[in-house]
Amino acid sequence: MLKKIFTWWEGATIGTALHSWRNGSKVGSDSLGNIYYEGKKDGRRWVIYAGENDASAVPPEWHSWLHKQIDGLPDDVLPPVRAFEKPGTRNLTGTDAAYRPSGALEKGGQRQAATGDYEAWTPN
Amino acid sequence: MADILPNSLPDIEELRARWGGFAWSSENEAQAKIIVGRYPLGRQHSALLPLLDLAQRQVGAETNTQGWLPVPVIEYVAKYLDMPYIRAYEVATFYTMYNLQPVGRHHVQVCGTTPCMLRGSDDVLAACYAKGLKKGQTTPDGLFTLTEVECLGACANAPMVQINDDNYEDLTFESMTAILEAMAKGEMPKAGPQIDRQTSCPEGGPTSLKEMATENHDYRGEWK
Amino acid sequence: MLADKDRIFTNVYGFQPWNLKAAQKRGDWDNTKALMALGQDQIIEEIKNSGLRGRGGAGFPTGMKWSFMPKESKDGRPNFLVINADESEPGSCKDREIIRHDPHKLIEGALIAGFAMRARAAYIYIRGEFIREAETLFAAVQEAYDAGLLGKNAAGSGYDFDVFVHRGAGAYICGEETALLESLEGKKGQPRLKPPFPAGAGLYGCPTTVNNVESIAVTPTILRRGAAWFKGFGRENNHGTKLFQISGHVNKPCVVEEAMSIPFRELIEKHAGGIRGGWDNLLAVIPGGSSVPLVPAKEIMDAPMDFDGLRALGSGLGTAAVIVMDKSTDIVRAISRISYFYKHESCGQCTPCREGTGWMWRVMERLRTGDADIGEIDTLLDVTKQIEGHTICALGDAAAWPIQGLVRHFRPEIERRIIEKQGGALEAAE
Amino acid sequence: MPKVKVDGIEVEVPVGATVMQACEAAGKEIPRFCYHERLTIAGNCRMCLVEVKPGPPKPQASCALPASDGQEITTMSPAVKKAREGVMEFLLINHPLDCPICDQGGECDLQDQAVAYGRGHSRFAENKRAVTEKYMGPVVKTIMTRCIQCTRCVRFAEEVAGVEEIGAIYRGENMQITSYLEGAVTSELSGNVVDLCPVGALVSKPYSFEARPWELSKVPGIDVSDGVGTNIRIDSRLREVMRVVPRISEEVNEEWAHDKTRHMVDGLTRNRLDRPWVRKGGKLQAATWEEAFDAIAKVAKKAGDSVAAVAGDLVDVETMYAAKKLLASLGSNLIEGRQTGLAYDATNIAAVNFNTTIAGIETADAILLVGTNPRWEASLVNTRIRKAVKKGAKVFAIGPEVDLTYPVEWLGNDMSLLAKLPKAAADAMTKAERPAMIVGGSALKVPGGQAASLALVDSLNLIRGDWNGYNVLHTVAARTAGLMLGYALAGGMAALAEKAPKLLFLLGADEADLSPFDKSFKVYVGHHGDKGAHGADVILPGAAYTEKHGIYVNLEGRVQYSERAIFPPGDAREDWSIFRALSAVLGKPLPFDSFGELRTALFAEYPAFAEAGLVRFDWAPPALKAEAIAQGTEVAYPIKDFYLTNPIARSSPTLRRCSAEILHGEDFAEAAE
Repeated sequence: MLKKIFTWWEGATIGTALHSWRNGSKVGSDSLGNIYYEGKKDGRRWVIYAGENDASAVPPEWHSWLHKQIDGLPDDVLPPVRAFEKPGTRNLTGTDAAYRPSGALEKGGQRQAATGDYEAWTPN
Repeated sequence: MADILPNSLPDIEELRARWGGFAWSSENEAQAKIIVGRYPLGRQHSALLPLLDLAQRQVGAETNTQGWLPVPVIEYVAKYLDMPYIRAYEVATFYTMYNLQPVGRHHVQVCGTTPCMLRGSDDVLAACYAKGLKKGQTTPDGLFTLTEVECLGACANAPMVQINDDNYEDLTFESMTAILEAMAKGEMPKAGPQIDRQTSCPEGGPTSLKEMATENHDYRGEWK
Repeated sequence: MLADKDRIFTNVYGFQPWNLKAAQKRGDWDNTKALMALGQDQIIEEIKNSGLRGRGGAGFPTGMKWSFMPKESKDGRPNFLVINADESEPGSCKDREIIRHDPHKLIEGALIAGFAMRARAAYIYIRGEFIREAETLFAAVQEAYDAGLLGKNAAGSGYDFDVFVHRGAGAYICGEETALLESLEGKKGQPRLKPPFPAGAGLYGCPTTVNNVESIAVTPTILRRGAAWFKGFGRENNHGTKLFQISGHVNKPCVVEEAMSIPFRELIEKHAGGIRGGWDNLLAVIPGGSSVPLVPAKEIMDAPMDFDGLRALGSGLGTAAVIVMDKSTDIVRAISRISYFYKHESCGQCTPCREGTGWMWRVMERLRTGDADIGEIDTLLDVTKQIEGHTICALGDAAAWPIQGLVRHFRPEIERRIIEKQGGALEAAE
Repeated sequence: MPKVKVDGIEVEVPVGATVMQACEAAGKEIPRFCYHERLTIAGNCRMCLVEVKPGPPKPQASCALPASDGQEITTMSPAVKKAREGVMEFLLINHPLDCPICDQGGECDLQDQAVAYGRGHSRFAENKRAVTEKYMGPVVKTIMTRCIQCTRCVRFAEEVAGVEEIGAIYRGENMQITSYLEGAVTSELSGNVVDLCPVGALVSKPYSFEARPWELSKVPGIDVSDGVGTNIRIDSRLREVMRVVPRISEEVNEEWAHDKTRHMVDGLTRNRLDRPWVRKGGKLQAATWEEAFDAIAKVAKKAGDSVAAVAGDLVDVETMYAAKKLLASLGSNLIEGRQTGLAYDATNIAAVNFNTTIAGIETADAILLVGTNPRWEASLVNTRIRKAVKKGAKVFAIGPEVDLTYPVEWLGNDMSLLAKLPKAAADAMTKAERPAMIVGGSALKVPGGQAASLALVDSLNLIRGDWNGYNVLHTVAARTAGLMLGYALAGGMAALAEKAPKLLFLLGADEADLSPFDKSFKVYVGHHGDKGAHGADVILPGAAYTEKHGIYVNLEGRVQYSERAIFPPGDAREDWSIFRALSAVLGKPLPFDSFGELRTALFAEYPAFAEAGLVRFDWAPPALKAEAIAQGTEVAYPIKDFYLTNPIARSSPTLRRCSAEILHGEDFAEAAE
């Protein structure tokens, strides 16, 4: 709880939590623990994040629901998950897990010869 | 240029093997001299057009077709006139009467421009198609090559077709069919209008200059 | 109707032989020396007075054209006369008749005209497809040489003059005077930039005049009978006689010599046996060869056939190649075919014509089948305007005008096809 | 001097100027594609339409219309704007608009003018025309669908290059530009069509898909592939020179460059010397600079003043100066630059200079070539001679017959003709107003050749007023500067060999025959591993011409400055600094610590180098003993392979292919891409 007080911007603020309790009805949650609400009267849809407020943490099927691309809940209306579909990941830019090309210093990789390099002469 | 644009360069090796030894026949040699002599000294390039035509005819005579211009022949003419090959090649590709592909024994050139179209060049073409000719192609027996050409300047006798060096005029589906059949048999039908008509005179007899039909009338006596 | 005695080309139908003997009997080469004795300036003056306008299509006064030639050579360059027998304009077939049936009129004219403009030689550029005609011309020139009418001391006049025949090889554009000169020099027939004009630097860089076959062939007769005689035909500014070539939907297509300014109806009735299916069946007429705009039936019927009369109808006399179309004609196809002709004959040198003729033809083909939008008619019209006047030679204009004429007079027909194709009746589109 | 009004601005233009030039004089920009200052006027693109009064009521092509007095020209009217938009639309309807993958993108006339004068959208709903690619040789890549048929390339090939191998075939919308039967264009100037092409139809083959113009750093430089000193722009990205294009220089190269100039650069990344090497036990071993210097110092100590230097063909003034100074400090003046063994008298530089000047040869009206093939030895001098011929000059030549692209009267391959010129030639030269004689290296090599040619100066009266018609055609970039710095021993290389120097510096000298110097300890200072490096005992890696600031003097004595575009690779250093460092190791430090100080010292000693431009050499030919030349003395031209004359060129795959394909007839023609 102490953490909640000092990092009040994560998850829902008190006002939002109150609003969610009063006007929203919880419709489901995803594998990351984000909880989805729908307005009781106006039909608005929102999410309370588990942890950091990061829109990219919403997996694609719930993204569709949030943006009213689908009417029903993802589990009900979307086709079953195929074997080749990977689970969604959040945007990793700025984190240690961010993508870096093989030659990047962080990867410690050897860089390929770039333009400007040359073939040196050897006597043999 | 011929309306048949070659899709790609011809097989040069093969052409050189066949035509690399091209040279004027003795009578064409004389003819070429006469042609070059028509132009001022140092202006022999002017003779390019007639000489390419002459060469094409010689190729035709050698292959028993209407002739075409293989690259080595164009080069021969260019060398004869002392000009760069590319200039002769440009000219050969520019003008429609130079065939850049081999043609058949008879080159059937159907005029399809508006004046002929109005008077039934579609029927003339249909007659050709019915005989198995295809535009831009030579029949498998090597007898006919069909080309649709632009106005050949015989509009008062439309529709018309030029086969080899002769014009066949005032055609119908039937008369065109008859001409093709005659040629297939090896005959050369009478050139000119295929109906009862004197050249470009109105059908059924002249509306003017009637005296000329019977005698070489001298009108000077009637001048005042 | 023009009286037979006033016709210049008496053997136009070839009932009689073309050879020198027969031609002389008809009056050609009759004391040519005396005509030349008039003197060079006098001949030009006489041609000017006769009101002869160039018969090749543009109608530039012939005498004036000759007078542009330098009277004496300052730098040793000779003058040349070039005769344009590259008759390729769809509808035109008059020079062919002159060459194959009356070649000596042309050759005599060449001598006189060449003498008048102080030319050393004349080149007759005959289109390559006129194979038999060229054979006749070669033979006729040879006859004239053999009879001493050409060459040294031509026709006993004391003037040395040569006539050479040059065969083309199939290119409409070589009818344009500078393209003709290029072709005559053994190059591709691509028109030159003007200035310099041929009278300053033409064939081989020498002063040159390019004249149509008919303009040259009429000169001996004009000189024999006097300028006043020639001027006696036709309306002011449109004098003389003219070979009309009537093709298309008439009962009896023909080539005939008539006085200038003859009304269209008279020309057709007298010589061509009337319109196929009667005058009510007339749809439109292209009065001067493919490069002039068409004229709808009711405007042309009683119009005078001359330069100014047809210009007043938004068209032109051109080569007096009259292409008649009756109501059975697919008028859009007829013009589209002309567009194809220009696409085929564009030399490819300058941008608007090279790119524009193909564009116009493709749009015309879609208009023919109705496979287009109404708005494309205006686009097409705009494209013709973008070509017109922006090219090196007049082929661009010639390609643009027929389409402009079609849209001007037959727009509803084009629109009808489009609407029908789109599956709508006329009302539905409103 | 006609006076015309352009958009209300009155300008006066020279007689014979065109309306376009008048508009430019008035500061108006006229769009154009086919027009080019150095080619004949074609007038076919129709982009330069303007309204001219008096005249027909339609726009006129300004490039072809002569300006005449009293014309009123309108360049901005709605009619003109509409005409340009129309022409632009026509140009674009069949243009692929593949700018994102086009090498011309970013430096394309069509792009620029479409933005400035186009309508911004197309109404063309038909299919676009596609044209197959044409093979044009190893340096020109074609994408003919992009061609707008301006015919600049056709005119260039015919008029400037003198090789009529490019033409436009077919007609109307089928018109296509092609080389004859899609063969390689056999001109050493073929690369210029890439610059001339206003669109991306003709692009550089080696440079294709390499770089975008906006990525390149552009530096003005001087070409070293021959003695002309072509002004170039070196375009580099990061550490690599991507391409070289000519700069405009009316006095030198106009705006042309030959293919060696352009495509030598891909040799710059190959065969590079990037570290010092020292020969140990007969084998070259990689070494550090200290080891290399120590090895030299050891020899130098014993050598004393038995030190010599041979300058190569590509070196700059600074390198030669630094080397000369180092040798002087060791007490030697054994310096020589004529590697191939020429030994003409160079005491008076005017007597071995191209005195008529490159631009001046254009005005000559009779030219005698003596033992020279200018087409290969100085291609851009050859184009000037060609221009002179077009203006009516007559050309005679002594030497083996070659195709020089213009008519030449060959007098025979016999140097004894110098003493008894055929009368026709002699008369033509003496009667000419501006006669010029061009003497090549192969003639100077003949004993007595120099004396015999100098003797003709008087007998043919080549020097009259301010006209000096005596010319020596040097074939290498370093020659004139070398002569000015004294890199010319009496007796040449043979004399140097006689001295048997114990220590021999080779300043990029790769053409010299090293066999007489077997006993010498050879130090090669240069940038490419070629003949010189292979025979060296120590190799010190230097900088190529794109990697250092440098002064070059071309064959007419024109001082030109070249700038550095990139840095030398690896451990290589600029050559002058190598000598400076070595001098310190040898205990005789040179009196300059920086490049600036070097130049200050150089300019103080040789003021001629201080200013860019033509150096005036006083005409004082040496009195040479006339030596009879035996009848039938034949010569061979010094350049055996135009494309492979120097180590950089020999390392270039492009030029190797040019040589194989164009000169040796190997077949590389590839199927249309």
